[in-house]
Amino acid sequence: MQFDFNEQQNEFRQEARRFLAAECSTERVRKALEGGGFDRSLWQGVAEMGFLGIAIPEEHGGLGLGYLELCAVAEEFGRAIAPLPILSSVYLAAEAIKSFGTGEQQAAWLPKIAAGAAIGCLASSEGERLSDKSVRTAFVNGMLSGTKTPVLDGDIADVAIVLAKDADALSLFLLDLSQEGVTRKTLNTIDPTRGQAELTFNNAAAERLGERGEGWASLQTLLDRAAVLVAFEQIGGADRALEMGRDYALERMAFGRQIGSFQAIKHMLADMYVSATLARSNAYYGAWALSTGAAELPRAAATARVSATNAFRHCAKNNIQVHGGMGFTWQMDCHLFYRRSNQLALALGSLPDWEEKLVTRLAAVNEPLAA
Amino acid sequence: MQFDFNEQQNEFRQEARRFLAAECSTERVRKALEGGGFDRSLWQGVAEMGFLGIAIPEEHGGLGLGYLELCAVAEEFGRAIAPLPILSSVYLAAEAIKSFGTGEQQAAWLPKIAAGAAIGCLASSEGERLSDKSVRTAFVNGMLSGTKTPVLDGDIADVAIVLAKDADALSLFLLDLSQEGVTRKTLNTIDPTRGQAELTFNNAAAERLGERGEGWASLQTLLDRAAVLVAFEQIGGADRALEMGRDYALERMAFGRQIGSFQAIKHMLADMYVSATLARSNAYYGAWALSTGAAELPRAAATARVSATNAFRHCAKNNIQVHGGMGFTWQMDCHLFYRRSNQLALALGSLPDWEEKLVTRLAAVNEPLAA
Amino acid sequence: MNFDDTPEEAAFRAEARAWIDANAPKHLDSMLSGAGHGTAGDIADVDMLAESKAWQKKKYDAGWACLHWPTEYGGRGATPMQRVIWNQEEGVYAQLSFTFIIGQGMCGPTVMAWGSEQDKQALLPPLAAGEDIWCQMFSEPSAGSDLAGLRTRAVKDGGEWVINGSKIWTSGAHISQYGILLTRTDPSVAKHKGLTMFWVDMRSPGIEVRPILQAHGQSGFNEVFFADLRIPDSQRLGGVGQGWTVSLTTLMNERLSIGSGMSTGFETLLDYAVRAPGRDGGRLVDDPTIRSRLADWATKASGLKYTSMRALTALSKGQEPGPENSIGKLVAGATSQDIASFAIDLQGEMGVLTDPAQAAHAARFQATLMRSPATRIEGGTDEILRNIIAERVLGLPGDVRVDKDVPFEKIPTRA
Amino acid sequence: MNFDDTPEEAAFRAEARAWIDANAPKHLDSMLSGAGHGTAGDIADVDMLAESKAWQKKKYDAGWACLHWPTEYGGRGATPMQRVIWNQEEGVYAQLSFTFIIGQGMCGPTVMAWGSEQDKQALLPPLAAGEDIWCQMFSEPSAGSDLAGLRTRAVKDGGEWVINGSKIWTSGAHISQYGILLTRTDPSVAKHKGLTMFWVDMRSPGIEVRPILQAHGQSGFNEVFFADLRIPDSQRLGGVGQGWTVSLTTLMNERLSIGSGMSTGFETLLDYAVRAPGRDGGRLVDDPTIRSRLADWATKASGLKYTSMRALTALSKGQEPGPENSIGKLVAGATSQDIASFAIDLQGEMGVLTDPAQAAHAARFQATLMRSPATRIEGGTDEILRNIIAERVLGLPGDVRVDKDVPFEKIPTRA
Repeated sequence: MQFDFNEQQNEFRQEARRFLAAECSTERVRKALEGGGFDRSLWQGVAEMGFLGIAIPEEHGGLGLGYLELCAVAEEFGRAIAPLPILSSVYLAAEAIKSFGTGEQQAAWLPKIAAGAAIGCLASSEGERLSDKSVRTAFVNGMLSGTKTPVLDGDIADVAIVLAKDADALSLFLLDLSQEGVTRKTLNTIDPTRGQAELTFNNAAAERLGERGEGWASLQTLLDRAAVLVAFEQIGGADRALEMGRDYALERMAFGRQIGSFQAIKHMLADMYVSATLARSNAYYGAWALSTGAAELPRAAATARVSATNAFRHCAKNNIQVHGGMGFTWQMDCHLFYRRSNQLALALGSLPDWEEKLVTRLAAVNEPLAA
Repeated sequence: MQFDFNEQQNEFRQEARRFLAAECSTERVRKALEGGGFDRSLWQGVAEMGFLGIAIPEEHGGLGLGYLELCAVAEEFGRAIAPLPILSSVYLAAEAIKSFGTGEQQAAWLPKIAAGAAIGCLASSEGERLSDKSVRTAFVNGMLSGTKTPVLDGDIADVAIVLAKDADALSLFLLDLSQEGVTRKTLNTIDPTRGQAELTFNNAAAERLGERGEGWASLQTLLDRAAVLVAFEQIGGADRALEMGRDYALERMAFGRQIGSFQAIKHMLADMYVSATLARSNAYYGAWALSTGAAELPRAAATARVSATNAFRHCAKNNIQVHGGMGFTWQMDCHLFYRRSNQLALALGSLPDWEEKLVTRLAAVNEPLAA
Repeated sequence: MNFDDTPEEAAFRAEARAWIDANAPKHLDSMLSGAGHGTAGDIADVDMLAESKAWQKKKYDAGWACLHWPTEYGGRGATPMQRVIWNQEEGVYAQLSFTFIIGQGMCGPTVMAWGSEQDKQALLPPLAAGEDIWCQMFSEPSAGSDLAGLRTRAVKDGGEWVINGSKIWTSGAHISQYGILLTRTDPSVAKHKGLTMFWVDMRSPGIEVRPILQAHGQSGFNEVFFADLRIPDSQRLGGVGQGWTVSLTTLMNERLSIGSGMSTGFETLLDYAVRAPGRDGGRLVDDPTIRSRLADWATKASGLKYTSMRALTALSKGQEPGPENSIGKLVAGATSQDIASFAIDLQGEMGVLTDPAQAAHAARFQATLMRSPATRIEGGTDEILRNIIAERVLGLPGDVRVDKDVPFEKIPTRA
Repeated sequence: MNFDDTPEEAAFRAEARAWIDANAPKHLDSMLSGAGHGTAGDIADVDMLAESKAWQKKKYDAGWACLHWPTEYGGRGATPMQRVIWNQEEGVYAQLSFTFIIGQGMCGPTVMAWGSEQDKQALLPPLAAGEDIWCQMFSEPSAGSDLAGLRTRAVKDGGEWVINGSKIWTSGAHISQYGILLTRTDPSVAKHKGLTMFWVDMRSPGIEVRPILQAHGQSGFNEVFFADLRIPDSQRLGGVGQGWTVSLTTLMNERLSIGSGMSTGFETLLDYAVRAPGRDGGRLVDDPTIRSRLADWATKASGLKYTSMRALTALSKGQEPGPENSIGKLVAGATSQDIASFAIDLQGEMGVLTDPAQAAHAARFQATLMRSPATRIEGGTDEILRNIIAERVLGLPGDVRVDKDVPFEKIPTRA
């Protein structure tokens, strides 16, 4: 049994951690928060480290490594709450193009994404909880028309993976956002370090990505894979929030003692550790399924997603509580994690949807013996 | 504003408390638990105090007082975790006969119930969560046939209020359990101080109670009223469990200090106090609605029910935790409250049903302005 | 058991209602009705301070300000129950009193209990009239829950005190004319024993007020810095070294006013759930997956509402509401955060948006999500409130105190 | 990342599997598969003690007993990973080892670490063979979480010790031949310093064992009373006054064995939910009202499972599993209680029934409901476990100790 990252993967993770510690301090995150816009130079630095192309084949400019390396690095991006479109561009767009794209489509976009020269995004939501019945954006004669909102990183993306009606079916499409038929409106969000936009397509040229009619199924596959990667961002964030709380509880004195000596605080932190640990173990399960292409992936992904969403929220929320009044100031970093925990909880579809997926998938496996 | 019991009602409560403290100690409750069977002499004592006929009109042998007096006394029965069929006989059967019965039916049964000479019960459940579609027991030519299970206090009751099919509708029926067509099977239960039975009717003579076809609606009314009364039993039990925990936390020493000086224990007890207090306030709301015949009763009853069920369970469960290993011994009384908290949570239909009723009723009141 | 007024209460209510109906600033109605969800919203268009002062002055002139204060200081000498009735009748316009709450609710009573007659005559009527705004300067960066650990020093210099140090979480300091200030005058005795209280003119030299930007991007609070601020000894409230006792007068009033009527947000959630569409075309409230949580929160909201009715009943009988009121904030704080989190999940990916024009239900839940962490901290953290309930209501022992009877300057400040 | 055996592990697994397949008491299969839900159930028909001893002896004779013990004391000298593999392969038959867990898992290692060579030779092989059953006598009525507060006195009398006092929660004392006993030999020094450990023949005069009836109506534990029990000094384990250190050997093993693989009950709930009918004719699992809670518990169950996989991976690399394992019991205890409560609610009024023949799903949830409060207490309460995690994993300070460095006899025993 080797239910852990191996030495090489851990070394890769360390490299990411060192890089992000040096280049992506919370001061830099704050710049994005405080209206500094997209940090393109940081993005270029990340690209130069090869982090954007970890799971992209070498022939398309990536490192050609596996998902475990990507998971390890995702954890570090989560820990650093990096203000970067890695979720959209790497976990979603690159994966979509790699999995469903033609050789031509891959050659056109993957090298650019790996190099950080193009940013991808997923445009699926249309303003309500998504279902395969509710999609209104339509593909007619090579053109897409409709409105997608919110689109994570849609404010800065160069290319979008779009879910749209394809006559009587749903397909995925690849759409270059630099064309005229595209209008973008930036939206205010609880986590401005990862932008949101409304994208309107008015007869915008698009090409099918993958088979016609496979859009919904492909999207689910894509979301499952991304859920594992995001779970790693979430456990990275949860761990850091826990550490911040722990450190503050050791340092802050009240009533002549460290506040960490009060059981109310100790036990709050212990419970944070418990949820972060369970989430980590579930994320590893997801990583195993993702990296081995196991049939358990749908179940493992939903498990990792629900667990990590709850854990990051729990840790980020209680980290503020441990900090007391200071924890709610702008100057302390606690709120950056609180914001991100909620942003990640809503990306890829929110908790109720994933709870439903999880139970449906568990119930399918556990067929009644007596039926 | 007088959102409280008045002096006279409180005096009545005190009388019940004094009586039960003297006559219904936990030693006496244990007798029932340990197979001593129904404590008929205690029941007779309760009847002589008039407690069984509080809300029964004087003309039928009761005290002719109001529901507030009954609520106050119910709280004391809950506090004493009395091993008596008061829920079945007083809150359900007497109420059913009083509300829906003919003058003749009332004259036949109410005096006996008030005097403790007859015990009533409600036979509605047929082994699954009850719905108006699932009833199989049927009334044909003046005779009832079918099986009701579990029936609280069905092992000792003399008369049953039965929900049954009445051709294409549902009605309530009054059935004398002393007749031949009735078979009883005693069932094992988590709280043996309040017995459960399976009652089988094989062409047992019964008479309609109330209008034909009103069975389901009448049952709901009956359950709403009983829910308020049971909520008072629950808050009485919750309060006593909280007091037991508090007293133990003050008395028990560990690490050279009272265990109540540890925040883990202090805060657990504080949370118990919070849930018990919210439940009490909700129960008062229910009492107000019940006693004034307010249109809010369905909502108030469901609120009281859900709140009190959660509070009693919470307090009974954590009372054991405060007591540590001692709390799980047979000799300590903690488990009596744990058992009763679960028994009362399941009587009248369990939490999911009441949660559904509560939300449905709230949603009906809060109609959208914009619709 | 009833919710009815006594005849006297009914008469008072009728009088209050009639006066409010005739005098209230009704042009603010729609704005005031929409507010209160943690966002400034469209309030930005109105000069709230001017409107607040105007309404307060009007009330003062007609004898409706600071109802429970004695008439000689600008109040009405009303009973606690009359004050409650007034608050009920004032309704949305009560939001115009927020600016004065700390002054009238906490500072005023402290001055009234501990100030000289001359000070009371001079300071209280303008406070009641809304001409002066007051702030309360107690908390410090290193003294929050452990308030008595404060370090702002006051040193006697002839007939004056010289103050150095800083305060934090001072609501309204930037618009205040006066404040009450708790200082340490003797670090060589046990922490609670070396404190002294003063009232201060906020326009004095040596005071600097800086707003604190909070996590949700707004600044409701300030830091206040004192550099050789000089206060005459006549502005002392209570004896030297008696500051802790004096501060209890203030804090008892704070706990009361913060705790009362705090919302769980359940009503907002229910309102949303009956208006918003569910996944299958019906109403959101009919979605069975949300039933259990709605029910749980319904009982919490209802439980708090009827707990306050019970407290009012006790009040009307002349009893004092106990520290049980702490449960209001404890329950409402955590519940409102849970509800906000749940509600944004129901909005799916749209839940991340915060612009009232774009987000569901005017972004109320997003605003609450971002504001609610503070609710669980300010005016007593959840942990302090549980201690209060455990100790004052249930009679459980206090935490073990390692700083008890230790001279303040000997208490460790670093681990 | 994989779940695969190394070639060596695979070979060991194959050998174990083959031996078990050839030798296991398969006539017990159906009974053992149905057990484990807190009820004795139909186990009553079988002489479990005899069956347990027979299976243990068989394993011993073939070299499969106490795998991690040295061969000279009746073990196999196996690696920790081989022990894990054995446990996986033993499957339901592992239930037959419950009787020996305390002896082999806790008492044996203590004797091995602290006993004389002569004692080890004499005592350990019969324990490994299942001929002797051992019990552990530490807890006392007034010393539970605060174990070092125990008061059972041992007084030296020549070459013997005279013991008076009592122990509680002694699992298996009524069927034990031996036990280890922690006593106080010096009440005039600080509590942890005055303790001494012994091993005891349970058939000695002066020992009385009384079963404790527990809240769920069963007696898994005993009280043990000592009246002038005499033990030769040669039965001392470790030095006089060294008892606390000796006990840590025992307790480290306890925490491990109780924590590992404890069930949340989620699998049972899922099994129930896919078999039981829902309200609208479908399966219960398709009832949308239960989705969210099922999902939450699913992640807890899964999280514990994969946490133990991570611990096994660490074990296979030669690392020691840390106190992180405390989370297993902490999570499983509370979760199993919540799940049981939820499941009986789903059964409506029938949920109150406890007879496996009458109640749904063979009354498993009712049994768990009644048993689970003990799970949250025994072997470390939830509160102690949170302290352990906070202190040993996160490095937070211990609770303030008022009994530290105080002579034991001066520590207050009444409020």
